[in-house]
Amino acid sequence: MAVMSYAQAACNALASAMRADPAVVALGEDIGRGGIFGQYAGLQQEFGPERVIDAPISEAAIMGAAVGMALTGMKPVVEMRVADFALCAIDEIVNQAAKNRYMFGGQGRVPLVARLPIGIWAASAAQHSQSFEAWFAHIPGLVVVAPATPADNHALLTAALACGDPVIYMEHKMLWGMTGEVDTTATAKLGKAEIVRPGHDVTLVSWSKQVHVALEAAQLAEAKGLSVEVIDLRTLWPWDRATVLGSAARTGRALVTHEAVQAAGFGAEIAATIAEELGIPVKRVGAPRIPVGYAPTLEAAAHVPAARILDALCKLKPC
Amino acid sequence: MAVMSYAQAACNALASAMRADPAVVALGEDIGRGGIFGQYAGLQQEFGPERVIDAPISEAAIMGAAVGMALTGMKPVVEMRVADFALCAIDEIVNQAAKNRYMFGGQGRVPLVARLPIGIWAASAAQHSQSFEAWFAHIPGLVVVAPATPADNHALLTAALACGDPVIYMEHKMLWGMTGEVDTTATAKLGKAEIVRPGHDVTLVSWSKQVHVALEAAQLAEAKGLSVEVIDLRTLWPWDRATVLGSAARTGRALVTHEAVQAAGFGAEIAATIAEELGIPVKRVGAPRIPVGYAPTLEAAAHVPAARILDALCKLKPC
Amino acid sequence: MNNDKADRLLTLYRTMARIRAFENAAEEASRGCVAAFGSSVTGTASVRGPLHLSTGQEAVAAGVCACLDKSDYLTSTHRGHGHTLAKGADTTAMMGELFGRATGTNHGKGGSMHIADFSVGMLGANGVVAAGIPIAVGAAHSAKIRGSGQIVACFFGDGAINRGPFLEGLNWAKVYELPVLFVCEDNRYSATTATQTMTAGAGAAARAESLGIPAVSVDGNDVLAVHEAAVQLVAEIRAGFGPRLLHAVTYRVKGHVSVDPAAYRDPGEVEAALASDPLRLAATRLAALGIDVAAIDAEAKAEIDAAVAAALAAPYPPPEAAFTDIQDTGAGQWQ
Amino acid sequence: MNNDKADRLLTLYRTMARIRAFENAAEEASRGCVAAFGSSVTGTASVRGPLHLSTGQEAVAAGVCACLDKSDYLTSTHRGHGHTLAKGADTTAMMGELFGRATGTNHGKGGSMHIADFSVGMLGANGVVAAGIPIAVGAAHSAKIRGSGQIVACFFGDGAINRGPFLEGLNWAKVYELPVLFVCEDNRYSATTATQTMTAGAGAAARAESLGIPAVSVDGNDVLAVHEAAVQLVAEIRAGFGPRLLHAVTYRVKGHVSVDPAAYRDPGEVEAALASDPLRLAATRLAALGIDVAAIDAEAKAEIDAAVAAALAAPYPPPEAAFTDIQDTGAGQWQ
Ligand SMILES: Cc1ncc(C[n+]2csc(CCOP(=O)(O)OP(=O)(O)O)c2C)c(N)n1
Ligand SMILES: Cc1ncc(C[n+]2csc(CCOP(=O)(O)OP(=O)(O)O)c2C)c(N)n1
Ligand SMILES: [Mg+2]
Ligand SMILES: [Mg+2]
Repeated sequence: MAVMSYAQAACNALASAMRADPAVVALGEDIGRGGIFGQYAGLQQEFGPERVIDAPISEAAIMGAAVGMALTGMKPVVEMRVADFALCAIDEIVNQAAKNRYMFGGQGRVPLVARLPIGIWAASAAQHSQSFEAWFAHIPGLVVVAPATPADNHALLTAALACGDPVIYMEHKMLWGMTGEVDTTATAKLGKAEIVRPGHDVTLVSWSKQVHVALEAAQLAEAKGLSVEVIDLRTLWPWDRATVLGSAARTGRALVTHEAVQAAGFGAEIAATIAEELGIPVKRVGAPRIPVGYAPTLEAAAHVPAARILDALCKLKPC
Repeated sequence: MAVMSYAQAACNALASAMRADPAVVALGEDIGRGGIFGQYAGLQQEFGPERVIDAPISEAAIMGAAVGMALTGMKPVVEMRVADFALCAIDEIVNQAAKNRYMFGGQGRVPLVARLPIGIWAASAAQHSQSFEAWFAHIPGLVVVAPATPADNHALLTAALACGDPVIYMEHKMLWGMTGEVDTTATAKLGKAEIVRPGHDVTLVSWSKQVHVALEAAQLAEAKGLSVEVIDLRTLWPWDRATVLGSAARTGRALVTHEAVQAAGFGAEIAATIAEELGIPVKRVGAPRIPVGYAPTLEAAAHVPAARILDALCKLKPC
Repeated sequence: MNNDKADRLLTLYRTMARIRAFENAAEEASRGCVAAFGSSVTGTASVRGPLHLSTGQEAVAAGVCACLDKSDYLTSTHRGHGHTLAKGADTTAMMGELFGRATGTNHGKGGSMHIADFSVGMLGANGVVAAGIPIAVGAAHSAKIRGSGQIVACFFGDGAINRGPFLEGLNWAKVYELPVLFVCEDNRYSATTATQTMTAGAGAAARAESLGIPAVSVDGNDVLAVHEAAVQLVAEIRAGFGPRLLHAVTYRVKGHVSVDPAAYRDPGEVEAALASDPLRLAATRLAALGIDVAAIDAEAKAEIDAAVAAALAAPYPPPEAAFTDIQDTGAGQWQ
Repeated sequence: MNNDKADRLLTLYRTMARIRAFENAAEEASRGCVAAFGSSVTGTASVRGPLHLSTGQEAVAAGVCACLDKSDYLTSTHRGHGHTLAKGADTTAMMGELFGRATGTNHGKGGSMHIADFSVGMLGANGVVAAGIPIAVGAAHSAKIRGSGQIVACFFGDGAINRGPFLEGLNWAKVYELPVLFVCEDNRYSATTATQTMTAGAGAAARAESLGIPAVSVDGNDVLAVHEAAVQLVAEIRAGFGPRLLHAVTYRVKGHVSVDPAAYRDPGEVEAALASDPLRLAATRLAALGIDVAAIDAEAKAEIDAAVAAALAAPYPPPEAAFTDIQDTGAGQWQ
C-alpha cells in the first residue's frame, strides 16, 4: 500500500493500464506536460507522444476523434480538464459515443473513458464549477462514475478502462490533492456502492467530494444521538439499487445529498426510487438552482455544507 | 377563435410579437423558406431577411450570436430544428445564455427564446428523437416550457417572448400537425400548470405530447372506476408546485409520466418533491434507458403508452 | 480512351447504376413516409422516416470508393447509401435496414440515416451534420498509431463546412499528418438553402488549403475525373504525406428528403443539372466506345428488386432487441 | 515622428502603463490563490481563483481599443483585464471585482475570468475559449440590424482559432458583412502548450482570408503598429466593408495563470521576449523624442494602488446577493 494523492492514484492506474495494453492511449490539452493538475505526470515521458497525445483546443474533435479511435481498436482516455468544457463536446458524447453501438446494431463498440472533472473549485465562478452527473445518468449507453477517494480513483479508473463501454468519469477538482492509502492491486466493480459508515437511524446517500461532507454531518448527528449510515454511491449509472434500498429499508429513512444543483439533480432519481419502492420518508439536500458566484460569500451559498445535511437528518428523525 | 395547427399557432404568435416589437428577430437554418415544418411560414415574406435570418449550419454560432443579439437590444428566437442538434450549441446555452446575467452581475440580460423540438418522431431513430427537458431544468438561469396544444403553443410562446429570461422552448415534433381552437388574445403565465381533467383518486402529472397519452390512460382508468386528475405542467421550470402538491394532497396518490427516459428524467424531481413534501405513494412512468431504435418494434419499446400508465395507476390504487 | 480506362469506366458505371437503382427503389418504398414539408405520415410505406437520397451524386461515391481497400475506413453523412454500397456493403442487408428489418446491416436499429457496415470498413452514416469528421480523424489517428496502413475516406456535404467540427477535424488531421481523404460532396444545397448564400469565401478547398491541406476540385458528375483525382490523392495519403481534400461539385437532384418537393428551386436549374447526370455522362462515353449499358442497368435493377423482395419478406427485430447493444455495464437496469 | 504621432504614442503608452500596473498589482494580490500546477490554495490571497495576466501583451489592447468609441462593443477572453481597462472601465471597479467585492464591476459575481463593464460596451471576459466569438458576431449583427453604427472588437487567443466557434463565427460575420474586428492576440502559448505545435497551416490570418475576410498581421508588441493597423481596419469596417481580422503577435510573459511557473518554456525564449517588451519599446521611442515616462508610470501606479486600497476596504457582497441577477421567471424557486 502506498500513500498517493487522488491525482497520482489516477495517474498510476492509467500508467498500469497503458503498460498492460498498447491499445490504451490518452488525449487532451496540455497532457504532454503532465496535465495542469499533474493527473498525467510522467506519462508522455514513459509512453511517448504517440500514446499520450497533445490535442489542440478542440473539445468536439477530441471527443469525436476518441470515438473514431475506440471504434477502430483503441481504448482512449479523453481529458476534458473540467466538465464545463465538455459542454463543447456534448454532441460527440451523447449523439455519437453513447449511441454508436446501438444505432449501428452492435457492429462496433466505444470503449472510451472521458474524464470530466466536476465540482466547485475555489473562486472559479460560474463556468468552472459545475457538476453534471445527472445529465449523463439520463443518457442511455453511458456509464457514470464519480470516485470520492484516492483508493477509489485508482480502482474505479482501472475498472472503467476495462469495461468496454463509454464511461463518463467524473473526478472532483477539489480532491486532486487529497492523499490516502492506495492498494494498487485492489479491484472495484462498477455499479457497486459502499457503505462507508454503518448506522441504523437514517440512510444518507452521496458521492464524490460530498461523501466527505456527508460523513462530517453523520458525525455531528451522532453527537445528537442519531445513527447515520453513509453510502458512497461511487457509480451513478448503473447505481446500486440493492445496497441503497437495502439500507433504506433497514433504517426506514433516507436522505440524499450532492454538490450539484438539487433541481433535477441525480438525488431526485434516488429519492423518487426510494419513495416508489419503499414509501418511507425521504429528503434531498443539493445546491440551490443558482450559478456559482466568485466572491466567497456567493460561492458559500452554492455549497451544501454539513449543517444543511444535519438539519435535514433531524427533520427525518427529530434530534 | 380560429382553428390552427400547433405549428401555425407558434407562427402566428411569433408574427404578432414581431409586428409589435421590432426587436424580435428569428434566426436559424432554413427558416427563410418557412422552416421544414412550416413553423416560420410566411414570416420572411412579411418581415424581410433582416429579421427572419437564415443561418449557416452552425448551431454553436446561431446560439452564440443570439446571446450577442440579446445583450445588445434584440429579442432573438432561435431555431434548433430538433433538440438533438442543440447538443451542438450546449456551451452557448448553458455557459453563456444561462449564466450571462449572473456572471456579469446583472449588467446584461439575455431575452432569447430557443426552440428545441423534442420527442420521438416516427422512424427517426436515435439522433432525432430525444427529450432533454430534464437537462435544462437542472441549469440555473433557464426557463423551460413545453406546450401540449395549439392554444398553449400560442399563449406560451407569447409569454416566453415577453419574459426577458432565456427560455428553452420545447415543442413536440409529433404535434406540429395537431389542430385545435386557438384564442390568439389569450394569455398564459409561465410557471402555471393546468388541471386538464379533474379527478379524485390519483393525480397524474405530465407535459408535452405525453399529456394526451395521460388523458387516454385516465379515460381507461375511469372505465375501471378510478378517477384520475390530469395536470399539464406546461412550464417545467419554474414548475407549479402549488398546483401539483395541492392536487396530490387532495387525491393522496401521484403518478408522473413523461416521454423522456425515466432515469434522471424530470419526473424524478416531481416524484421526489411529492414524496418529500407529502409522503404519499408516488410512481413514475417514463421511457426505459435505451436509445430510440428505427424499426417499429424497437421504436415501440421506447414509447410510454397509456397501458403502462394504467398499470401504474392501478398499482397506486387497485382497480 | 485506352482499354484500361474503358474497363475502369465500366466498373465505375456499374457501381453508379447499382446506387441509382437502390435510390430509386428506396424512394419508391418511402412514399408517404415522413412528416415534414407539409406531408404527413400515412404509415403504409416500407421505408419510414427521413430518407435522404443521393440520386445524381453517384459519381462521387463510386469514384472515391474505387480507390479504397476493404480494410480502409469510411465515414458518411445522413445521405449515405451511395457511400455504403460503393464501399462494398451488401444491398440486401442495406435494403433490409431501410425497411427496418432484423436482417438489415444494423438489425433495424438505425435505418437510412444511420446505415453502416463495419465489415467493409463503413463506420456509419450520421444524423448530425459534420459529426462524422472528427470520428474519421480519430479512425485515421488510430490507423497511424497501429501502423495498419489503413486510410479513411471522410464524406461530408457542402453545408457541413460551416460547422465547427470541420475546422477542428481538419486542423487535427494536418497537425498529426493523418491518412485521411476529406471528400466534400458539394450538391449545392443544404436542406432548403442554397449553400453558397451561407458560405463565406471560396469554400471547402480554400479552407483546407488555409490549414495546409492540399485540395483538388473536380466535376463531381464526371466519375472518371473524380476517380482520377481520388487515385492521386489517395496515393499521396498512402505514401504518408498526410491528409488531402477532394471537392467534388455535383447536384442534389431530389428534394432534401424524399417528401421534399424542393419547390424553392428554379426548375430550370434542376433541368440543367439533369443534363449533366453522371450516369448519362458515363453511358454516353461508354456508348462512344461501343459499350451499351442497358445490360448493366438491368442487372442492377434485378439485384435491387431482389433486395426489396428480401427486405419485404424479412421479419422486424423482436421487441427484446430494443434492449440489446446498449451497454454491458448496467445491462438490465433500464430504469 | 510628427507631433500627432508622438501624442498618440504617449496616450497609448499611458494605457499600457495602467494595464501593466493593474496586472502587477493583481499578481501581487493573488499569491497562493489557486490549486493548479502543484500549488494549493492558502486562502489568504485577496485575489482568489485562476488569474490570467496579460503582462507583456498590453500593446494589443491599447492599440486596438484606442480606435473604438465608448458605444462600440468588445468581447474578451479569460485574459481580459487589459481589454477591459483599455475600453474605458474604471480600475477601482475592476480591482474590486478581482477582489470579489460588492463594489466590483460585476458586484463580485464574476471575478477576473468574467470581468465585464457593459457601461463602456465591454460585454465580458469568458471562461470558455473562443466562446466570445459568436457573441461578438451577434452583437455586430444586432448593430447592423439596428443601424446603430456601432462596431465590435472581438479578442481571442492564438489557441482559440482551433475551436469550432472560430470558423462558425467568422463565416457568419462574412456572410452578413458584419461590422466586427476580429483580433487574434497571439502570445504563442495555449496554457502549457506552444500553440504552433497544435495549429495547422499559416494561422489566423490565412484562415480568415480563406473565408474572404481581409487580414493584417502586425508586431503585437509595437503599439503604434497595432494602432495604425487597427485604425485602417476599423475605418474599413465603419465604411461598411464587412469584417476584418488583425493578427497581433506578442508573447505571454507570465505563466498561463499566476501560479504557473511555466517551467515548460526555455528561459532563453522568455528573455528574448522580454527584450521586446511593448512598454520598453514605446518608452525608448518616447525617450528619443525627449519624453520621459517615469511620471506616467508613477501616475499609473498611484491609480492602481488606490484601486487596491479601495478594493481591500470594500465589503463582500451580502449572502443574499447569491440569489439575485439569475432569472425573473421563477425567482425564489431555488429548489
Ligand atoms: C448539426 C445539424 N444541424 C442541422 C441538421 C439538419 N440537417 C440535416 S441535413 C442538412 C443539410 C446538410 O447539407 P449538406 O451538408 O450540404 O448535405 P446534403 O444534405 O446536401 O447532402 C441539415 C441542415 C443536422 N442534421 N445536424
Ligand atoms: C473550451 C475550453 N477549453 C479549454 C479551456 C482551458 N483553457 C483555458 S485558457 C487555455 C489556453 C488558451 O490559449 P489562447 O487561446 O492562446 O489564449 P491565452 O491563454 O494564450 O491568452 C485553455 C486551454 C477553456 N477555458 N475552454
Ligand atoms: Mg449539400
Ligand atoms: Mg495564447
